[in-house]
Amino acid sequence: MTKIEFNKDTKFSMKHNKKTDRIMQNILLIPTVLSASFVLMILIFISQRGVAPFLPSEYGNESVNFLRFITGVTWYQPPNSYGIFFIVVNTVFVVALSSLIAVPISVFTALYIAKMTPKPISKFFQTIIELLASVPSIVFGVFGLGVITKVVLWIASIFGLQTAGGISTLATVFVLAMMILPTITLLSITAINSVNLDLEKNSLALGASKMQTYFKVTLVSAKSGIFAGIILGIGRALGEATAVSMVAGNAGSGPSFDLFSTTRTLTSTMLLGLKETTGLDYDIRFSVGMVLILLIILTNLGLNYLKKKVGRFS
Amino acid sequence: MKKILLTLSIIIVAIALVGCSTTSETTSATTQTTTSIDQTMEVTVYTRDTTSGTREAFFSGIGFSAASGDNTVLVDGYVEVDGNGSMISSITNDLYGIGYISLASLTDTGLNGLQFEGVVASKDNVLNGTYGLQRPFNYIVREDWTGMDTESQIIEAFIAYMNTVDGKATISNKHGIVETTVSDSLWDNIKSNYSVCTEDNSSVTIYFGGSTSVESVAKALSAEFTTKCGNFIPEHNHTGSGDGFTRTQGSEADGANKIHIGFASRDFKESEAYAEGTTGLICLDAVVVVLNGENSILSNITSEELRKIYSGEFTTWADLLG
Amino acid sequence: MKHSKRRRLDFLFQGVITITSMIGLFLLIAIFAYVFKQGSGLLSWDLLTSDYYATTYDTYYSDQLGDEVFEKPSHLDESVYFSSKWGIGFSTALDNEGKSYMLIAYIDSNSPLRILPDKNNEGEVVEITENQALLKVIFTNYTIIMSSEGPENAANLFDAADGIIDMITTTSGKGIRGSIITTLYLIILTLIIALPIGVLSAIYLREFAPKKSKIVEILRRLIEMLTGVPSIIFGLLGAAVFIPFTSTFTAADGGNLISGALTLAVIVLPVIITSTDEALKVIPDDFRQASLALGATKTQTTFKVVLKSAIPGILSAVLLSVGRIIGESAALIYAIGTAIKDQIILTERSTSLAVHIWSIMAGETPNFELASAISIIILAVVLVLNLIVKFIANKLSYESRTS
Amino acid sequence: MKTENVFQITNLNLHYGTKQALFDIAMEIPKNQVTALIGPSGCGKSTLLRSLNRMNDLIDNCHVDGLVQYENDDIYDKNYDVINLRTRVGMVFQKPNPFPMSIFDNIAYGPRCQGVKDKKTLNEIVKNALVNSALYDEVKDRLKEAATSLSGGQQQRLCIARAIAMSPEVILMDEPTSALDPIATAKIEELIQELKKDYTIVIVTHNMQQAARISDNTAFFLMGELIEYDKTDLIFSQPSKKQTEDYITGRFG
Repeated sequence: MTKIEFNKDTKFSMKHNKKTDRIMQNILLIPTVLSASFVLMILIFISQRGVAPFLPSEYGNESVNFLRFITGVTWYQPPNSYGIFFIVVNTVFVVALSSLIAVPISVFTALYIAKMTPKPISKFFQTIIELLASVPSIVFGVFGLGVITKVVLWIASIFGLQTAGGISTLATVFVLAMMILPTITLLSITAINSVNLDLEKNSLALGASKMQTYFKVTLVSAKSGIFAGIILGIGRALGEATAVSMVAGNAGSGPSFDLFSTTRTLTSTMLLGLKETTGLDYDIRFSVGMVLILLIILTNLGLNYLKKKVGRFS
Repeated sequence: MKKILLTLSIIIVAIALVGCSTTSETTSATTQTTTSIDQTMEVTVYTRDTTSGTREAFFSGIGFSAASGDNTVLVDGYVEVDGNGSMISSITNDLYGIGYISLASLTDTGLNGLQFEGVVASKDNVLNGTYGLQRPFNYIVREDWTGMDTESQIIEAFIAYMNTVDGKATISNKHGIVETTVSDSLWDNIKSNYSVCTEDNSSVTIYFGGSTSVESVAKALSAEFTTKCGNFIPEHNHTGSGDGFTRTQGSEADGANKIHIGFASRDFKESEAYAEGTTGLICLDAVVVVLNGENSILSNITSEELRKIYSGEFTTWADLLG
Repeated sequence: MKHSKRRRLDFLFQGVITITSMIGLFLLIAIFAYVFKQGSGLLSWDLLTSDYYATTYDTYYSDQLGDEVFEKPSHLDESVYFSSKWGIGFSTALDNEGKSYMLIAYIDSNSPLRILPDKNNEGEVVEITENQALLKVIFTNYTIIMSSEGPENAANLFDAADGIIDMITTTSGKGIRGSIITTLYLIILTLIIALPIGVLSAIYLREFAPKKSKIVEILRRLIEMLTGVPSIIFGLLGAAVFIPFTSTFTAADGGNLISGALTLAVIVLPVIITSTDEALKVIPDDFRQASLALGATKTQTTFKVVLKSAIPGILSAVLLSVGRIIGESAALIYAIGTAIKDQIILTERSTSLAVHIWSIMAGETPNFELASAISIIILAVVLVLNLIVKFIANKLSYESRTS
Repeated sequence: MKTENVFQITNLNLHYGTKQALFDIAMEIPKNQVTALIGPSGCGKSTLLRSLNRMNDLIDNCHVDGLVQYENDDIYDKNYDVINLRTRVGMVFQKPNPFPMSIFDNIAYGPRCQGVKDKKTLNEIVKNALVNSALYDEVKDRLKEAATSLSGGQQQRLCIARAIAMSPEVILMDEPTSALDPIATAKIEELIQELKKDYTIVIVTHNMQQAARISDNTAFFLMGELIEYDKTDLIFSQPSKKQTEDYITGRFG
C-alpha cells in the first residue's frame, strides 16, 4: 500500500483558512443587508415623496391641506381637493365584501380537496388552484373587463338597476374574490392537512357523521391556519392594483356603498389617470401609497390580534 | 367511487359549458339588448377630466364655463373618464349614459350623436359656424430649442407639412375639419425648403403630446411625415390639452416628460402664456353629445338641457324629456 | 327519524361543498375560454414578429402607363373594387380597434404598382403587396383619394388617373415583437441582478449567519416583510429610487428598462431567497460534515458541495421569478412607463407584455382581441413554468424520501 | 515494544448546553492500531470520536473542557488550525454520504480543496485511494459516473477512499457498517485490517463481534464515562469491570 503525500500547508496556512471563512462571511453579509434594506428604502423614500404634496415649501400655495386629505370625501384633480377618507372606506368595503365571498368558497374547496375526494382528483384540483394562483393580475383585469363587467351588467338588468357598463363596486368585489380565492384555499389545505387524524377518528368513533366531524373538529382545529390564509388573502386584496383599477371606475366622491355604482380604491387611485407626469398629481400618489402601506400594516396587526384570540384553544 | 367520479366529471363539464356560453352571451349582451328605455332611470353623466380640451370646449359651448375646470359644480355621481376612447367605451356600455366626444371619432363608434340646438354636427356646419359646439385644434412648439437643432428643423418642416395639400388631406381623413385653399401647395413643391428632410434622421426621436382628441390626427400626420423626413422616430404620449402647453413651454418643458410639439383641442388660456409664433391652428373640430347606440330617445339637445343635466337639476330621463 | 334527517343534512353539505369546490376549476376554464375566444383569432407568428407601429411607405409612379388592361380575378367577390387600368383591388377592412380602413385586397403580379420607387430614398424601391393599407394617393391630375373615402371611389379614381405624385401605404402593425423583446430583456437583467443577491443572501442566512444573533434575526424579518409588500408599492420604490438612480448613472431620462429590472429584482428577491433557503434546508447535514471532515473550509464546503445540491431549488426560484416578471404589471407601470415601443433600448421606455395589455386596455378604446391574444401567451408561459416548478418540487421530495 | 500514541486525552468533559455528555475521559490512542469504541446508544462514544477532529464544533452549544492532544498539540487551543487537523484526521460516517458529483470528483474533492490542481497528481491520488480502498477494479471504467449510482457498500468504500485521498494519519469511523448488508460489511472489515498498516483507526461500533474481530484495543463507554479501556482480547475474555461484562455478554444495551 502506497501513501501519496501532498503538501497540505503551503497554500493554505492556518491563518488563511480561518480568514477565508471570515472574509466570506462578511462578503455574504453585503447582499443580505442589501436585501433587507429594501423594506426600509420603501418606507423612507416613499414617505419622502409622499409627504411632499403637503409641504408649502415644495408646492407653494398648491400644496394639499393634510387634514382635508385624510378626512376628505372627494378626489378631484384641480382644484386640488384630494381627500382620501372615502377611498379608504371604499377600499375596506370592497375588500371586506370580496373576502366574505372568497372565504367560504375557499374553505369549502380546501375541505373538498383535503378530505372529501380521492387522491388523483384532489391532486388535480390542487393543481388547478395552484395554477389559478399564478394567473397574473393583468389577465384577471382583461377577464374582469371583458366578462365580469358584463355579468354585473346582466345582474343589474335583472334587478332593473343602473350601472355604468358594469364597471362597479360589485365587479371589483368579484375580481378581487377570484384573485384571493386560491391564496386562501392553498393555505387552508395546508392547515387542514396538518390536523391530527386521531382527532377526526375520535370524533367519528363518538358517533359524529363525517360532515359533523369536518365542520366541528377538522375546521375548528385548522382555524388558526385558515385564518393565516385569510390574512394573506386580505393583504393581497388590499394591495391588488392592475385588475382592480380596470374595473373599479373612477368615482370622484364617496364613500359609496352602492354595489352597482363606480368606486375608487387606493390602488386604483394610484394607477388610474396616471399620465407619467411629475408634479402634484403624481406625487400625491405616493401619499396614497403611504396610506395603503399603513392600511395594510394596521389590517395585518388587527387580524393577527384576532387570530390570536380565535386560535387560543389550538 | 366510479359513480362519484362520473357525476363529478359531468358536473364539471356542465358548469364549464354553461360558463362558456354565458361568457359568449354576456360579451355581446350590449349589442343584443333591445330594451326599451326606462324613463325613470337616472341619467349617468360622463365627463372628461379637467385637463381635457374637449371638456373645456363642451362646457363653454353650453354656457357652463364654471364646470370646465371644477368638478365640484357637477351633479353627484358623475363619472370622470380620462380620454376620448374611454368616453366612447363607457357610453357604449351604458344604456343610460350621456357624454361628449370629438366629432372626429364619432364614425364607427355606433353611438347616437345628437344634434345641438337643432344643428347637425357636420363639416359644413362647423365651417359656416352654425354648429355651436366647436373648437380649434391647435399646436404649440417649444420656445427653447437649446441643443435640439435637428429636432427644431424637423418640427418646422412638420408644421409646414400640416398646411400642404398632402397634410390637409390627412387631417380631413381623420375627420379634422379643414378648408383647403388654392394657395396650398404640394409637399413636393416646398420640400426643397427643408433640407433637414433629406438627411437620415432615423436616430432622432420627436416627442408629440398634449390633447388626446388631436391624437389620431397627430399620429396620422407623423406616421406619413416620418417617411418624408428622414425616418425620424415619432413618439406620441397624449395626456390632455393642458400638458400640451406644460410640456413645451410650461413647468415640464425641461423635465423628463418634455415634448417637442404639443397639441390642444381648445384655445390656449391666459394662464398659458406662450411665446409669439410658437402656436397655430391645425383644423377645427366639433364636440358631439352622445348617447348609447340603443338609446334613440333623443335626437336633439339644447345647451339649457345639457346645463341642467350636468349641474344635477335634471336627474332622470323623464326630467329631460319634460 | 332523527337519523335520516342528519343524513340528508350531511348529503346536502356534501353537495354544497362539492359544488363550491368546482368554482376554482370553473374560473380557470372561464378565463381560458374567454381569452381564447377573444384572442386566438389574432394569435399568429406574424403577431409575435411584427412591429406595433405600422411601417409607412411613400412612393410615386411617373412612367408612361402601358395599354395593358387587367382582368379582375374571379375569386374576388363584390366587396373588392378593382381598377383594371392598374391591376389593383381595394376593399374595406376593420383594424384591431374596430376602425375601418382601405385595404389593398389584390394586386396583379404584372401591375405597374407592384414595385415602385421609394420617394424619399433615391435608388430604393418599395414593394406594394396585398394586406397593406392604402392611406393616401395624390394623382397627377391633382385628385386625392384618402383611406376613408371608400374602395369604390379609389378604384374609380385610379382608373381615371395616368400617374401618381404621391402614394402612401402602410403595413398592418399592432405586432408585439417589441414587447416580447422588452420582456426578455427584463427577465435577463432582473435575474442577473437578483439571482446573485438572492442566492448569496440565502446562503448567508442559512450557512454563515451566526446563530442567535439579534441582527441576523432582524435582517431575516426585514426580508420576510418584503413578501407582503404589494407590487404597486414596489412600483413607487422604482419611481422614487431606481429611476433617479439610473438617470444619474446612465443616459436614461425617466423610466427605463434598467430601473424596471431593478424594481423587478426587488420583487423577485424574496422568491429567490425563500426558494433557495428551502433547497438549502433539505440538504442533509451529512454532506456538510463529510466535506468539513475532509479539511475543506466552510467556504469551500458551501460553494462546492452545498450550492451544487441546491441547484434544483435555485432553478425553481428562477422559473418562479420568470413567471412573476412576465406577469408583473402594476410595478412596471411606475418603474418603466406605458409607452409601447418597437425599438428597444435599455435606457429608454418600452412595455413588457403585461404592461402592453394595460396600455391598450387603459389608454384608448380597449382592444380586447389583442389584450386576450397577449394574455394567452402570458398564461401559457406562466402556467407551464408553474407546472415545471411543481414537477421539480415533486421530484425533489420524492428523491429526499427515497434516499 | 513501546507503542506511540497519536491522541492523548486527559480530563475531557463535554457539555451539550447544560447536559453533560462526556465525563472526565482520559485515554490514549496508539498509532497504527485499530481502536474500537463500544457501548450502548447515547453513551458518548460518537461524541468522543467527533471531538477528536473537532466535528463537535458544528454543534451550536457544545462546550469542551479538558485536554485533547494530537501529536502533542492541544487541538482545542484557540490558535490550533482545525482545517489542518481535519486533513490529517479523516472521518467516515455512519451513512455513506458521497457528494452529488462523479466518483472521481468525490475523491479529488479533498485534495482540490487543498489547492492541488495538477491533473496528473490528482489522477494519481484518486487511483491510489481507490486501489487502497479495494474499489478500483469495480469502478475504474466509470469514474465519470455519479457516485450515487454505486451500491451502499461501494459508496461506503468510496467514502473511505475519499478520506484516504487526503493521506491522513488517522481515520475516524463512526459505525461505518451499520447501514450495510453483511457482505458489504465483511468487505469493509477486511479493508480496515489492510488499512491499519498505514493508518491509525478509531472506530465506533455497535456490533461487538465486529469490535472483537477487527480491533486491537477496545474502550467501553457507559453514560458518558469511560468504564474500561484495554487490549481487545482482554476486554472480551476477562473484563475487569462488572458493567463491561454485563454489556458484552448481552445483559443490557
